[in-house]
Amino acid sequence: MTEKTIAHTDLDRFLDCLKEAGTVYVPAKDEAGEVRLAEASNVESVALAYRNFRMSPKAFFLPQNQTLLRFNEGRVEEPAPPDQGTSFLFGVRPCDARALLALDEVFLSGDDEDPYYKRLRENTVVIALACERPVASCFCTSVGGGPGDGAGSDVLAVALEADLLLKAQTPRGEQLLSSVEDLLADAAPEAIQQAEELIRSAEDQISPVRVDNSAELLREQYDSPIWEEAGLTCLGCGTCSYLCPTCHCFDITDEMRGKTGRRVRTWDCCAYPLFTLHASGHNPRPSAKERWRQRIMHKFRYAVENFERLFCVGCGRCIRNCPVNMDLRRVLKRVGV
Amino acid sequence: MTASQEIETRLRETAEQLLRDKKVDVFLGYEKASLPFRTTPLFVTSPEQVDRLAWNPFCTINLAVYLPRLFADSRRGGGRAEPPPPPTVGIVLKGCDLRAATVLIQEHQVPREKLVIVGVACPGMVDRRKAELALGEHDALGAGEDGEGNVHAVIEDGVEVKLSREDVVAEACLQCRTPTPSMHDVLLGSPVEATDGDGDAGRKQTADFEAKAPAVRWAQLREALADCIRCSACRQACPMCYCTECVMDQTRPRWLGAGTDGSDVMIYHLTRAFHLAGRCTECGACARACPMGIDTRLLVRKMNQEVEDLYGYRPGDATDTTSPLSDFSMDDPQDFLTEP
Amino acid sequence: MSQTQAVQETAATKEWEPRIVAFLCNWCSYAGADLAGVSRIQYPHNVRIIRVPCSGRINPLFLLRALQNGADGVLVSGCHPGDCHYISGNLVARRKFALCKELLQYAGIEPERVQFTWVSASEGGRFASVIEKVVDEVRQLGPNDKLVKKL
Amino acid sequence: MEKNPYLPYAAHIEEAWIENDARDIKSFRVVFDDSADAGAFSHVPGQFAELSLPGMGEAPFGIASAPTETDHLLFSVKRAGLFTTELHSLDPGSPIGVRGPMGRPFPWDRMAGKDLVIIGGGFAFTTLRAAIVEILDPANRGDFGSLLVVYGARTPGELLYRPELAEWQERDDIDLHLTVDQADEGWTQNVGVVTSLLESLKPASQNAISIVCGPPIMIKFTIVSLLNLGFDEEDIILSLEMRMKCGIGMCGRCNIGSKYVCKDGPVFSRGELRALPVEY
Repeated sequence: MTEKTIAHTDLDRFLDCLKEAGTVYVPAKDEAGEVRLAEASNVESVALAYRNFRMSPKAFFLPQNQTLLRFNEGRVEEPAPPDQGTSFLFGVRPCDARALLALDEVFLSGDDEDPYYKRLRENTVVIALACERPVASCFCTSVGGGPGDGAGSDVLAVALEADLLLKAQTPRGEQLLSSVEDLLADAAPEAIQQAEELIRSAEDQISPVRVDNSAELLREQYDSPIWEEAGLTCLGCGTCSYLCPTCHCFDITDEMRGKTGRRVRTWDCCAYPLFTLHASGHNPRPSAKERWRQRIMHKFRYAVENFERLFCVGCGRCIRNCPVNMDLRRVLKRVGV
Repeated sequence: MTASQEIETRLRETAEQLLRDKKVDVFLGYEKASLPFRTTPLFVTSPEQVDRLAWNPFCTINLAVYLPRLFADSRRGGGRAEPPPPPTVGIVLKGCDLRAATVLIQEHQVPREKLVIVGVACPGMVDRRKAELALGEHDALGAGEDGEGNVHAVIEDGVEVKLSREDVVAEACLQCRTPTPSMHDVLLGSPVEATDGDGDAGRKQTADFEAKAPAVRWAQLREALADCIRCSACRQACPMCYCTECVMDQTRPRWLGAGTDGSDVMIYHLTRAFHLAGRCTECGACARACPMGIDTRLLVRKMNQEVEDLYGYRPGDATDTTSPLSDFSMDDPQDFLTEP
Repeated sequence: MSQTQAVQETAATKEWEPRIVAFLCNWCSYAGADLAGVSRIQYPHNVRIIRVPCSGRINPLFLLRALQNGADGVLVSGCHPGDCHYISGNLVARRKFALCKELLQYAGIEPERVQFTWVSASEGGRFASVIEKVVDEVRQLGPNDKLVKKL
Repeated sequence: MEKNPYLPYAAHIEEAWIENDARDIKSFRVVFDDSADAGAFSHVPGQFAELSLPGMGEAPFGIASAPTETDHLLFSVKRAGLFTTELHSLDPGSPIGVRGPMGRPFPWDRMAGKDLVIIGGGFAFTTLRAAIVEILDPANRGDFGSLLVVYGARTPGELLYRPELAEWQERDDIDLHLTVDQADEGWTQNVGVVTSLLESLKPASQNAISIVCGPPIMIKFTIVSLLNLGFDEEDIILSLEMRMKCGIGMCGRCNIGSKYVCKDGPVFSRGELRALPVEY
């Protein structure tokens, strides 16, 4: 399908059309001045120029608390599916959209499908917004993505001066665009060119790290002293994982009162000592060294071995938010990647 | 040469000497980080590496957090093998960091005689979030300091933006009561006067919150904690949270739900505040570590003030006192008790 | 009829009744409660007693957990100062309790939700009146809607 | 609609009994409430299942019964943590959830036509029992060569399935050797570690496959013995244990390198494991 444009002045009408089909989330400034995805009906003005959200939108697909089962007087039941219809996420950055492809590998590609993830994924339409101004922690171009990458999204939007350029990435995206056909015009060649320039200029601002041969190099570097050093510095908090758009490890716990309760899935993190602790007291990853190595190996080697895909989209949240300012790019460089 | 550069030079000399003379096995300081306004911890083990040590307005991290784990192995008991001997550790500590180390020594987590404390009189460190916010729509590509201690950020096209130090200094530093470390083996920098020696700013914050109606306090607290993702950065960044297994993580029994239910989050933060009562040295590491920008000090601050008022004790003053919560007096106040 | 059914029935057919969890030390307050019973002193039935070795055994987390699990109020009672079976357990506890009370109040939780007192083994009457007071105060507050976790 | 992989089959404990003198290992006969579920649950020895108790969570256990025992599942469980303590306290009739079967079983295709050497230690004999019962089934016995079983425990009272072991020792289609670290009165069989017994038995490694389950230290030394006896690394089959939650390769905690013990294991050959990091 060809590129379309919609005038900025028609954005509200576009969002109104989406609202008729479901719940719409748009980037908006909160009271503290942070731009985050908020339900459009509560938002006065949609933000289009913003650094990426503090939290990745993965919680829309993998909620931090997901009831897997309900226990009711001895009966074990599946929770009733939420009656929410379709959600539209407008303004997801390309790195975060790309991360969905990694989550798809985990939750949809194996012998078992995760029904909760699947339902949310199927009922959520992602409209990505190309990045015009990356920040110093961004390295999406090094891990297969880019500021204008449409992978993982249904529609890719590029904010031009007067218009939004829209390009469908999936059949679902095409369907969406044809449903609002009245608001769209075929993109003029100048608009397409302007978008390309914008994306190229964004790409130029990103300093690359080479990771294309990471799996191979990390295989050789399993015993590198760098893991020991990183383990010494790492505090063992879960900030990097919890903010990471591809980190998906979880815990399952029961919460019960009397005979009523639930089995709930919550986010978990390989940096925590209890993550792998056996009932016997044995721990296969006993110190921060092994745990830190696991995190890097998982993203840059094991995922490649299993899915031929890096489980890192270069969003840089782990770098920006580490309480002790560790930078995985430094580690990758040290490993020789 | 700026004051910071002078300190940096002396710091490197000191570390080099200590390592060369084998007075320390490891020297713990700061290194320039990959992003502006930041440093990252550096564990130096050979004199050749000391040039990586940095001292600048961005040495915000409280390095005392690493002390318990550096000595954990040597304090391990119960195993078949003899625990290894404790290392000797050289460490850079600012006024607030030193107070944290003092509590760790008092609580027998760290042996004083194994520490070589390089104290640095601290004029207040930069909160990178404040600095980023001050730049508004611009992003810093680099950052430095001028002779007056103000921060210079380099933004797009090499343009320099001056940020006044007091505008970007961390919240905890504005309330600092002891910028100059009292206990040290080496002291670098000229002593700095406390801006808030009596802790009035913190008192005022508490009083302002307390002046609100209970329902409003509750609602504000819920709202403030609504973003909490239970990543535990506040706990891990805190030098005082050195338990090998936190009660909040225990699974046998499981005290607390693992997710972000409002009740679980509230109990996490209430319990954290309680565990830090009379132990928190108010360095602000928890708040700076929080990726969600939550004021994790709101409750802890109140607890510390309460301990000071009730039992006349401030944590981090001395290594040879008894913590007030391990102690009692026959005539402790008990007007809170229910009488029929 | 199962206990759960009974509870549901109560909830459905009767007015809301406060549920109080009382942590009583083994040596004084539990014996005090026992004496109240043996002496046939009437006091409200809303209290569920958990016996602990000493008020010094109380971790504030116990109190928060009780509230999280649906208690409308919590009472902690130990020996009077000087009477502790372990000499000073209650005295160390007293400092914890003072801070705990202050913290919850600061957070905006009604101070009547969590109460502390001393009851000796001979004070059956005092135990009954403390319970009466606590139940009455919590009844006035209504159900605990702050810390309770909805499952 | 596809079955929700987190939803356990409804089952109940039909019978439970204590297996050992220390009284911390119990066996449970578990029967599905719905016979259709029993039909749908078709496992192969070497696989495991997650048992589920509302409020207590789930825990993975090797399936100790063979598919030939069609009317029930057998689990033998050591009391260690919260879940297993609760499980031990349950009376017959108690409901229990079963999720599975999970994981990769023993390599039955490769075992066909081979002489089999099965080596077990302590309470890790569960899936080995399933394998032995499967092999001894008259319909299957002809598919395999000789069957040598070496099973050791700390004391005679710690051997699992003792009545069955005695029965097997009477048969001539299985060569079962038992050994204990410490004999008690009345013990007339071997005393000593499994490896010494194995080395004295000297099973031939040609056209043979061995399966080893036991505590880590036993596995470590048994591998050395088997290699000395000439077994190829690919013909030494091991079964691993790991902390697990989901059991379907998603929750991320049971991985060893790129392999997940829950779905790529728990059965690995020694050769496969050598290619992985030593994180187990």
